[in-house]
Amino acid sequence: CFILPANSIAAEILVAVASNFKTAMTSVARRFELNSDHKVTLIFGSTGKHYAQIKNGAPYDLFFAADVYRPKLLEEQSAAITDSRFTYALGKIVLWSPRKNVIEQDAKLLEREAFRYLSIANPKLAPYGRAAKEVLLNLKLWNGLAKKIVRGENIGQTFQFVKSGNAELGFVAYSQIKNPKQEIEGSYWLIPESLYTPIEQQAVMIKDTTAAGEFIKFVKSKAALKIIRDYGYDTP
Amino acid sequence: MFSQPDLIALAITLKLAFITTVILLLLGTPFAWWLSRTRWRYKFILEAIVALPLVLPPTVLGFYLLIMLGPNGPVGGLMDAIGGRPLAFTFTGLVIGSVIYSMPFVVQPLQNAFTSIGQRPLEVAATLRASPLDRFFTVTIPLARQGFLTAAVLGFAHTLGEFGVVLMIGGNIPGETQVVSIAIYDHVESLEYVQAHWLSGGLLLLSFLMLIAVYALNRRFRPIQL
Amino acid sequence: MFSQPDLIALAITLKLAFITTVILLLLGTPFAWWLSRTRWRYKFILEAIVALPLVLPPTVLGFYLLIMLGPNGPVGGLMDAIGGRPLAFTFTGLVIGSVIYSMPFVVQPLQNAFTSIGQRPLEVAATLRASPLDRFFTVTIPLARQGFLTAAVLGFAHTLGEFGVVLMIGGNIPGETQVVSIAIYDHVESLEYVQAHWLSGGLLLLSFLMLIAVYALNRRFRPIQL
Amino acid sequence: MIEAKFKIKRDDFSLHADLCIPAHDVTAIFGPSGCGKTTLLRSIAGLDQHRQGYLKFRDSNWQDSDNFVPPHHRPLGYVFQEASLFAHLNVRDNLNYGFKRTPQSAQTIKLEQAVELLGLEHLLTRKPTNLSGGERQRVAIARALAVSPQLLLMDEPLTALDQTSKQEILAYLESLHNQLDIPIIYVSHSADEVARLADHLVLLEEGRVKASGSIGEMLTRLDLPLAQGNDAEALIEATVVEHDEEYKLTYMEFSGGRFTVAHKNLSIGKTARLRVLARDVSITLEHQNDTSILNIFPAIVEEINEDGISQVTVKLLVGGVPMLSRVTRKSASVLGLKPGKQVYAQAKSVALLA
Amino acid sequence: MIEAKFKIKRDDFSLHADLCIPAHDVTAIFGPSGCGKTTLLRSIAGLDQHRQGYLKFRDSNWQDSDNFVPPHHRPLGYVFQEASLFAHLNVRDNLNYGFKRTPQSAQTIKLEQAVELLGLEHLLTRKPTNLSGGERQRVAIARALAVSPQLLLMDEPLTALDQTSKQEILAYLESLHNQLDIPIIYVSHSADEVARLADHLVLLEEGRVKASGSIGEMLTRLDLPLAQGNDAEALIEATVVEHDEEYKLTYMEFSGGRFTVAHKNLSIGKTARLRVLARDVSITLEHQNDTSILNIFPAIVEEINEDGISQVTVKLLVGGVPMLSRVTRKSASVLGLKPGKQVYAQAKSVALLA
Ligand SMILES: Nc1ncnc2c1ncn2[C@@H]1O[C@H](COP(=O)(O)OP(=O)(O)OP(=O)(O)O)[C@@H](O)[C@H]1O
Ligand SMILES: Nc1ncnc2c1ncn2[C@@H]1O[C@H](COP(=O)(O)OP(=O)(O)OP(=O)(O)O)[C@@H](O)[C@H]1O
Ligand SMILES: [Mg+2]
Ligand SMILES: [Mg+2]
Repeated sequence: CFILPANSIAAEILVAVASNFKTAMTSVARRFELNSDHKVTLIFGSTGKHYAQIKNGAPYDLFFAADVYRPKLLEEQSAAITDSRFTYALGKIVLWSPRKNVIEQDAKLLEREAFRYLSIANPKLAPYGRAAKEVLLNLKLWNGLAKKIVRGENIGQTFQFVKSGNAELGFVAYSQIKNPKQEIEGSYWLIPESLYTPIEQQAVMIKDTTAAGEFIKFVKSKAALKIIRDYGYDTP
Repeated sequence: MFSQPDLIALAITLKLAFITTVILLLLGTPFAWWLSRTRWRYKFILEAIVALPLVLPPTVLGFYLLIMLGPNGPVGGLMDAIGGRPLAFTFTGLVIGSVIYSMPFVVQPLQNAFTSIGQRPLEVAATLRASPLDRFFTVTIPLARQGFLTAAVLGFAHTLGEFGVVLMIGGNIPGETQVVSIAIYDHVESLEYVQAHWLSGGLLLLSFLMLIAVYALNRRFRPIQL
Repeated sequence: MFSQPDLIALAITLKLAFITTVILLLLGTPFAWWLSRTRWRYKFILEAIVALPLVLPPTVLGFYLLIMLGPNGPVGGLMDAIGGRPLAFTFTGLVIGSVIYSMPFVVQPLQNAFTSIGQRPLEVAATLRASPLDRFFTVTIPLARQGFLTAAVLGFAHTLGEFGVVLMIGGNIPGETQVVSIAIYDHVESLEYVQAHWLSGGLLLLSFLMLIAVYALNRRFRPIQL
Repeated sequence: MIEAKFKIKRDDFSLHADLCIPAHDVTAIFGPSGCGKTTLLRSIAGLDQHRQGYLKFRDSNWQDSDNFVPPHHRPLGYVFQEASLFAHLNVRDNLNYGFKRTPQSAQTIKLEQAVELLGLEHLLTRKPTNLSGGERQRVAIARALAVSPQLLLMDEPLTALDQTSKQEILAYLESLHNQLDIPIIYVSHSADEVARLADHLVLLEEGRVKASGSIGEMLTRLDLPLAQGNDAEALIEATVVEHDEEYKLTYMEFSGGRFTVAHKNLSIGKTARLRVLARDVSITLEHQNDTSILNIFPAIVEEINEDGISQVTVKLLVGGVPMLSRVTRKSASVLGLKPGKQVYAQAKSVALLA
Repeated sequence: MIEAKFKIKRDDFSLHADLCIPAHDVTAIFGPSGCGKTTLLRSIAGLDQHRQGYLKFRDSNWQDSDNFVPPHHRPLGYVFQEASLFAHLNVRDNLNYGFKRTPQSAQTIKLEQAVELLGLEHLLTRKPTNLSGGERQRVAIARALAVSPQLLLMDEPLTALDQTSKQEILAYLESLHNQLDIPIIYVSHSADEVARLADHLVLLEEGRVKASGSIGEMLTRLDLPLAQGNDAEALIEATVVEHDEEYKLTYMEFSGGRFTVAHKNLSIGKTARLRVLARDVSITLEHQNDTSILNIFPAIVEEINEDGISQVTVKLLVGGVPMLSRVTRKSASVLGLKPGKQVYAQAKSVALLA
């Protein structure tokens, strides 16, 4: 490092990030580090676990959750910096199969029930699961498909069920199949946003440090938002 | 206190642990016996392999099992070929996963117990007209009782708490593959701490009572001194 | 092939497994010895308690440990009071968690091995001037070799693959508490399957080689026949 | 006949046994520690399998190059050198283990009788760890008998027992042998036991059969170690001719004369074995009177073996039957003993083995 | 003195031992199987701790109500009834185990010598499982000796050995005892071994001391089982007076006369023990000549015990020294034996125990 900006000394920040946002965040952080002397250490995990850890003294500076609920809870419990909460990405779900020409651009396939298993994330734990459930409820398929639904604990596992072929199709995150460097594998239906409430992913500041503040500023920047969108998210 | 799904999960868990333990003992016993008696030069390779499933994180092991069991994996392909139902997301699949994962806890204590019996009691039994199988049941097993107890307790308890593998290949289907460990995990993840505490406490208490019963029963037969 | 963080995680893992195994053997040996010799009526209660950590899913166990070790928990509070650093999210915390979780795999094989030695060799050693401690090191330990091997292998391997507890109380901090099992898990979760395969394969190969070495070494000392 | 050929190689020991022993006799295996007695017994029982061997028991082939009857199909009973009781079973269950596995039709030995004669009644519910050494050994004997074996292998079965028990058990074994025609192969270091029980004797030395033959012959062969040393003895077959009820004596005749022995309840005309220890036999030139010695026979010196520095063993022929006498070299010289000389043999004590 | 008082209760056995035995002697413990011999030895070694007891060895208190010296601080050597070798160590390391733990200053017994005399040189690198029964037993003896004990406890240590080895080992033990003044407490069922080795004898029966005393006295007490039966014997102390180099004989005198025995290399004037078996002693009314029997003494009948149906045990006094003779009831009657009668005792064979 040659010249340090007058207002900041090189620091390390620990950022807890929801697992589903791993690739995007890795890219964002790497870009941030290029333009700064700060070092960003990313800690991936489930949002529920991160919440419990933060409540019990985990040394994280920032928390990028998979939903709104947990950051809000932390804020209410004064475990996070008040008013630091913001939405950093909006998740989109797709109905996906790794095989080509399986998924049509409507719900017919689901209605025909021509599959053994449909994989979704656990609606109770994962916002993507909640969204998938909403979609099925709106399509009036939830009860009919109850016996065919297998649930991953998180969206990553849901994806693996489908990817390994054990479930023929599943509701996964658009970000999981979309990668700026690769073409999308198999066939998918990007679920219309009318069928579910958007999956708002929020971040909150746990410790108010200069470096953390700079990182948040960067995440809100155009460059970062572009990266996030490249990985299949909407941005606010 | 306990919700209906929690109770169902508990029942499935007990069933899973019980069946897994039985299968583990059935498979592990002959294997451990063989390991304890063979003079094969390279048996140490097998001994090493037995311990390997332990080394991978359960979820990762589950991940590989999932791939294996899937239609493109070797096991799944086989099942397909013989017209069977795929195993992922079924109770049978859970049993297979648990068996693989808990195998070392059963094989190793049994192997030790068998080794420490030595040849003599079996030789005596042979001169008393007992066939090899007869000897095994009437001499080896009783003399290896402590080893069986350890094997069964470790196997059972480990399956109760088993989580990663089950999570991966079970699909968390209530009434079929949702076990209590996942239920507790779900409660913790979704911040339903009270339910998590109750369920954990219940599971601990139940296990504790079962273990107490097993060990107290074992105590009634005095340990065999040499 | 292997990224820098992966290699660091591997190093941490080996360090953790090694330290944990050593501590487990140090703590487990006297405890198992005591269990194998005591005539205390209620020892079966302790035997049951030893197996209990197994029953809870690791993440849940980790969750409770987290609460205990956290600044609001009893242990954390204590550490605070005596001016120590809190243990959660530190390597020391990981060691504590792993030790608790893997304890049964060490205590039970050792207890069995100690029991099956019997009194006689120790009595003989006593008449040959060996003090109790001397007897323990020169008679009990060598005769229980097989039990120590099993205990060490199960303890070590289980710590390598341990995941839930470590994830919970370690906080997955690279370079400090990110172990290889979590690294693999992360790769799988973020669909970096190639890295996951490499890391899993590497871990398996490394473990396999270590186990092979251990068992082959063990083979050189012929098993003790009775 | 029991025919056995075994070749067994170990690091610093090899057994080359080539044996042919009568199938209805008690055969004693005799030899120094480490000479291969246990190894031989184990091979006969089929416990050491992968070995070059040939074994035929009466009409059944138990082992040859392409046939191996596993131990549990050989109708034998084995008393191991160490008691080796099942640690997980109490005494009763130890005894019952083999008993239960013997078809009722093959049960020739009564378990209750064995238990009684071996004095085990009060031990039946004990665990083996709570037994004394001798008690364990007796349980092991009863357990081997409980399978009603057609061949009994016993590896030093009476070492931990006192004289009285030993005598009782030997008598019991003898009666079993006689009544049920069970051959016994008996390893022992005790000349007493061997003389008492054995008809046939096999002498092992460093894994080889040094000599094998009927006990009478073997005991008086001056070239074998048995006839040397202080325990040399002769066994003489004699016939019961009369009982003296007043003094409780029994008179027995053999070709060399008439023995007077302690009374035994044997019917007239029956033959039995008398044991005459060499050191109990003195030699006189004249027939002596007024002596407490009752057994005095004219004899001819056959051979003199100068096996000790101060003592010699004299082989006498009494009516053609060999008898040994161990006297000091001085006496031999004073009395002018030499082969062919006519003397009187005085047997101080004679044991009737029946 | 070794004073021992133990009260031990088990389900169906109790030991009430109250003993006082000379601290420089070899004491034999004699008694039927299950009478508590092993239990007594274990208590002396301190292996069964929580028991009511009192134990004093020479000047040191090993156990009383508030003091318990743990086994590893008692300077004793223990040969267990079963060899109990360390399975994880080869023979050499078994032997060295205690040896290494004995301070050099306390080493009175040479390990190499023990190894040689017990014939263990070629076994040193073997594991115990690869030894024969007798080999194991010899290793156990050597191992106990290797700690140079001040008290040696031996529980039937020679049962698995052949006569020759037995004699050699007994001679070795005797020399150790004599040279190093090591008291030995020796459990055995063998009258031979006891007579050979023991100075003092303790008779146990069902956990109680039935009698205890010097061996000479105990052996000839007609009220004890030892003087009954076929193994009755007397031990007589006599002094070497002359050697006959030509016939290799040694002459030994005692108050009753002069014994002729096989030559032993003992200096003139030394006393040693002679063993005279009751069944080897015949009685005559006249002094006889022309007999191979050299040891003939005038004697007085002291007591007659009609302990057998056909035989009686006669206690003779030869110059005031007791000697036993076992003759048939018929002979006793024909010769008119009764207390006070003058007779001649002919000892057919006499063993010099030295
Ligand atoms: N651990 C035990 N528990 C209960 N009773 C025992 C135990 N060990 C021995 N006994 C009993 O105590 C009595 C004495 O045993 P001990 O071993 O002292 O006999 P022993 O005189 O050495 O006999 P042996 O000559 O057969 O070895 C026996 O009746 C035996 O059955
Ligand atoms: N498992 C073994 N491995 C190698 N050598 C052995 C083994 N068992 C015995 N030996 C050796 O083989 C020889 C014969 O042993 P065996 O047990 O047959 O002797 P034994 O005649 O029964 O002696 P003892 O009277 O002492 O019991 C001995 O020299 C012994 O050291
Ligand atoms: Mg033997
Ligand atoms: Mg005993």
